[in-house]
Amino acid sequence: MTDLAHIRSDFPILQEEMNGHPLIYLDSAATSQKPTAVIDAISGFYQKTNANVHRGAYTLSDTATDLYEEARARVAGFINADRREVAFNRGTTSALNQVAYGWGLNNLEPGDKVLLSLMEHHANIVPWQLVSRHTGAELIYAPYTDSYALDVDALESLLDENVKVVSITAMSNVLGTINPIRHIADAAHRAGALMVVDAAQAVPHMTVDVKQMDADFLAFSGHKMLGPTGIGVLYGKLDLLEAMEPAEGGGEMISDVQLDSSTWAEVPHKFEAGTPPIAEAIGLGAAVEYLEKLGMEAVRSHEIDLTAYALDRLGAIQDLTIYGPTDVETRGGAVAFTLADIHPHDIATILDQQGIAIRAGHHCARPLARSLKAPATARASFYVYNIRSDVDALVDGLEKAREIFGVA
Amino acid sequence: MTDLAHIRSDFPILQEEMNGHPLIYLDSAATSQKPTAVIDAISGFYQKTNANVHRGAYTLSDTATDLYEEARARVAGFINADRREVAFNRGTTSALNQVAYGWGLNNLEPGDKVLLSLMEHHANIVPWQLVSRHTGAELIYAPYTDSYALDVDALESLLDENVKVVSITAMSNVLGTINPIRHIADAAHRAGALMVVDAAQAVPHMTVDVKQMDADFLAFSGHKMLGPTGIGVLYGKLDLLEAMEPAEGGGEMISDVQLDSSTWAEVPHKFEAGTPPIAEAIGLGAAVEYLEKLGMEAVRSHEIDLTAYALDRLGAIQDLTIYGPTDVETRGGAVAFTLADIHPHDIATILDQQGIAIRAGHHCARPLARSLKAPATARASFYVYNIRSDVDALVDGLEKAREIFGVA
Amino acid sequence: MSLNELYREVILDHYRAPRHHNHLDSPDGSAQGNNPLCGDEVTIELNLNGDRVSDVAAIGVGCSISQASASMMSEAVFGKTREEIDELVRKFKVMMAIEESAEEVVDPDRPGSALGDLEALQGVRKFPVRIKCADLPWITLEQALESAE
Amino acid sequence: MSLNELYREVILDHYRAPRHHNHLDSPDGSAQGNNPLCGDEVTIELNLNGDRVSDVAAIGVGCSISQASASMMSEAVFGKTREEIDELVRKFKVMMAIEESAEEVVDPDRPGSALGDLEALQGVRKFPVRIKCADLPWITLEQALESAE
Ligand SMILES: Cc1ncc(COP(=O)(O)O)c(C=O)c1O
Ligand SMILES: Cc1ncc(COP(=O)(O)O)c(C=O)c1O
Repeated sequence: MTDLAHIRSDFPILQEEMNGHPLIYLDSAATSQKPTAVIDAISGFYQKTNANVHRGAYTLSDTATDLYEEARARVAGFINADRREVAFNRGTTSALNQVAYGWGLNNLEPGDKVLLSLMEHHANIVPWQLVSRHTGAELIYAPYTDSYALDVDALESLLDENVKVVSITAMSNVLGTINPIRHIADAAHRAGALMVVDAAQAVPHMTVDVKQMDADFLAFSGHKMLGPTGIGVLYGKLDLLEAMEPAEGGGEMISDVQLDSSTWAEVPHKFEAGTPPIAEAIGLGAAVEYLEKLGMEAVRSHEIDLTAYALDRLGAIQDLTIYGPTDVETRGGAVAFTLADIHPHDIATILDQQGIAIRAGHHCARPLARSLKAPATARASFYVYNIRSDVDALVDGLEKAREIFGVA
Repeated sequence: MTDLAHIRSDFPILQEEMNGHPLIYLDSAATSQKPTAVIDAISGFYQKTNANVHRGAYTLSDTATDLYEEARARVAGFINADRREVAFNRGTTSALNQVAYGWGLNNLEPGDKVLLSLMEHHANIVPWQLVSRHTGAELIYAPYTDSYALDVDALESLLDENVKVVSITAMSNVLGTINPIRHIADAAHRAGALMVVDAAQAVPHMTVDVKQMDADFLAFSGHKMLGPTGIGVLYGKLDLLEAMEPAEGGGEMISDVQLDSSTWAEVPHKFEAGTPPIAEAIGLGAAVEYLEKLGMEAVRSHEIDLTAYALDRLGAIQDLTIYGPTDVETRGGAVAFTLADIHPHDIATILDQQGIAIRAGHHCARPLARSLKAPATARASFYVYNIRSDVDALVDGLEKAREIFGVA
Repeated sequence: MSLNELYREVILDHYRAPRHHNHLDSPDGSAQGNNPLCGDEVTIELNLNGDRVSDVAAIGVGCSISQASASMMSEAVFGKTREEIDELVRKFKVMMAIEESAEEVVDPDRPGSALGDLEALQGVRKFPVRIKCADLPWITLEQALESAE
Repeated sequence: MSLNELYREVILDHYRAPRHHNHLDSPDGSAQGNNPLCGDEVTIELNLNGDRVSDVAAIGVGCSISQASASMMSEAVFGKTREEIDELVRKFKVMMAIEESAEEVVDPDRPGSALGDLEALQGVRKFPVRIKCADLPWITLEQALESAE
């Protein structure tokens, strides 16, 4: 185990109290906390170098542009992409909509299929539904196995020549399952389909290499990886981005605007209509720098350790059911569970009273919740700043829930 | 004149040096600087109450949700709207795309027309072009008069029953012209068209009352009104928002997700797919609070004073041409000009060397630039923190430009 | 804030053994309510005899608060007139601090004192996150009544 | 950074009286370049006699730097061979610090010393915002040459 305990002081919120207890934050799959380095990068930008980018003919604007483009280069490097392959936007949801509208709306036709999985987040379902209304394409879903792995055989058997897009999460935000993206990408490419990856949960928690994955498009959010809200990333292979139509139009993304039509700027600017999230990009750059200093190997092994410990201790609680793989090598640190007949929402309230923040509900994955026959689950999720004693507190809290609900 | 000079110390960046001179920032029409109150609201959120919104079953998330929704209520109040009529998004560009895609894509048909003006920003042109490609609708443009006012008579004569949308800027970011939105809205409504307002330049600088304007949709950006980047607002009349389809799909904006279709959440959440710009909304709320404390009447009269002074002093420079109305009551504080045969880009460089930041170019309004026969102009623009001596420095800088270019 | 005040015995009892939990054969009115954020679901069905609720069903899935609230509500409205129910809804909302009371002064320690068994839900008032859980069946009830008109 | 170093006499002269500023009748090659952010536009037209530029036109609108660069470039390439032009482009890019030089060590005070008249543009190097202005005609030249092949 790589001990990251010493970094806790980098996160001011961990000094806060919650309902009379020290805050124990176990909801990083929803959003992560932010280190001082990130908070200061944002404040510092507004205090010293704030200006609009790509527009000004003055030094301040040039400095802001440099900072913004350096952030892009850093983010691109983090996933082993070229800087022209990285477009900033509002978040994973926004990035997946960009692919669905930019690529899907212009290329899908009746008879075409989009292959998703049953463990997708709404962000990787609803955009395809919206676009299929306009295009007549059909959505099909690959199931998961009894051990909560993606059923890759079933997926491959669904992959006929009508499938034009395969869009799959690299890591489930409910089950924790890490999916074999490279394997799926190879199968998708053999069938002539594009491989789109929802990496909202993967990029924050493990090394993601778009080349190794052979992803055609890949989406993630800043706020889940120590960065600010209001920013996300769409990665796309250069030739695909160059061929793709922009979904949004406006300033910055044009080469020329005539009264009845326009031509587009070079990638990635074509996909960044209007004033971009400048301070947020710089904040995300600082978050990536922070993660790079920790090292993604260390991040992953810290989480493997915590998750193993959590699975172990939670598994020992009577009447507790975990939804997700048991092998920590094939899963991330989101642990979904139910406890006897205590509703997850009640579990969350009882834990909250002890300062422990976990999430309860369908986790924006209703099709999964329905197929699990668990319309709601409780979910604890870990990140770099969590420690084993957080798990101990969680276990104590769950014992208290059993007590209050009189579960024998 | 309401003297706002005392607030300059609220803006840390104004203490910075630029090329050996104190920074004089005259590019607020591109983006505004930020007061400490806004910067601190963002940092404070990340340090003390950061959590995802509308999701958690714990106190921290509830607090974050309250802060986010309070920001919405404050922003709604600022433009005299109901809080359900205000959806947060990425910026004006994004908001106008939302209307074009959400309303336009689902309602426009071949033969329909969208009526814009020749003084629109690309953000209010390109989205309509993109959508007209899919719908077959046609774009038509109202001209401006010799005195740089919108030609309202010409606009009304273009307004036949085929016009389904009139989308006009409330204040030009180049000419400074303030357009009579209520008058245009009445005409649009008589003709059965929707009134969409690009208020990117209006909301920061004058009292905007959506009821008084009778706007159907109205868009603006946080970063131009002392707020952070990465956030903007779409206002829409409640019944229109309720009837409108969302442009983006994902988490948060759904009521239920089935495998092949979904139902939407209530307004405004239907239009906020995915994790919203939470810290940014809170920052924008702080910016609105700051502006409310100054009072929008005071903001406007401060800018009228500065603009009058600037028009006066600039007007006295030989060979200087101003593009925009001369009556300060009918215009805002963006002053576009050219000086002899000195290219605006060269003017900007010369001023920059004296610490003065102005913008040069087409200002994301190429159709306007073309019709002005001024492919590029220099533009100085004012905000609450500017003072008369900024104008003096600008005038001195322009004299220096004449000297360097040997303009007699 | 005490968890024991929230999770009273009677609430857990209604959660585990919900009353009026079988669908009606041909209800005069019915409505479905759901809370998309936490996933709570409640269906309310009603039979009316003139102005009076002659039978009621409250069926759902969700947290103890929403389901107990539904169960207790079904008991409370059974046999009541439309007018009596309106009064009950009003009192409930006052207890939950969803509405201010114009008439009576509410004892902050016992805001539900006028509500009989339903008083057990008054602990929810101190858990703002959970008020919408308790409220869901009541909103759904009003819709079911409307649909019966 | 001195403005006088940027706006040398010879630059203003080329800006105000651009050379080779008339379209060619039927050019062998041509290209249009523009910088969407500042609006600078340049059109380059070429006639070739074998490998040699026998005539050239450089026409555009834009700032003094882009237009002077175009004008000076048109003088510099006139009569030159493809190979000589490649060498010129390379030296120009080295002067502008757009490319590193593998061969010669560049005198930081006179990075354009190998470029004759074009040396006047070396002041631009210190104004990063403006380098793309100076560079635009050269990118366009390369495209015009390609189109003539
Ligand atoms: C009139 C007008 N409309 C729209 C915009 C676009 O705003 P944003 O870049 O914040 O999306 C701007 C600012 O650039 C503007 O001045
Ligand atoms: C797997 C997955 N995909 C997509 C999203 C959506 O991300 P965002 O809300 O930042 O757009 C999330 C997070 O909620 C997620 O966990």
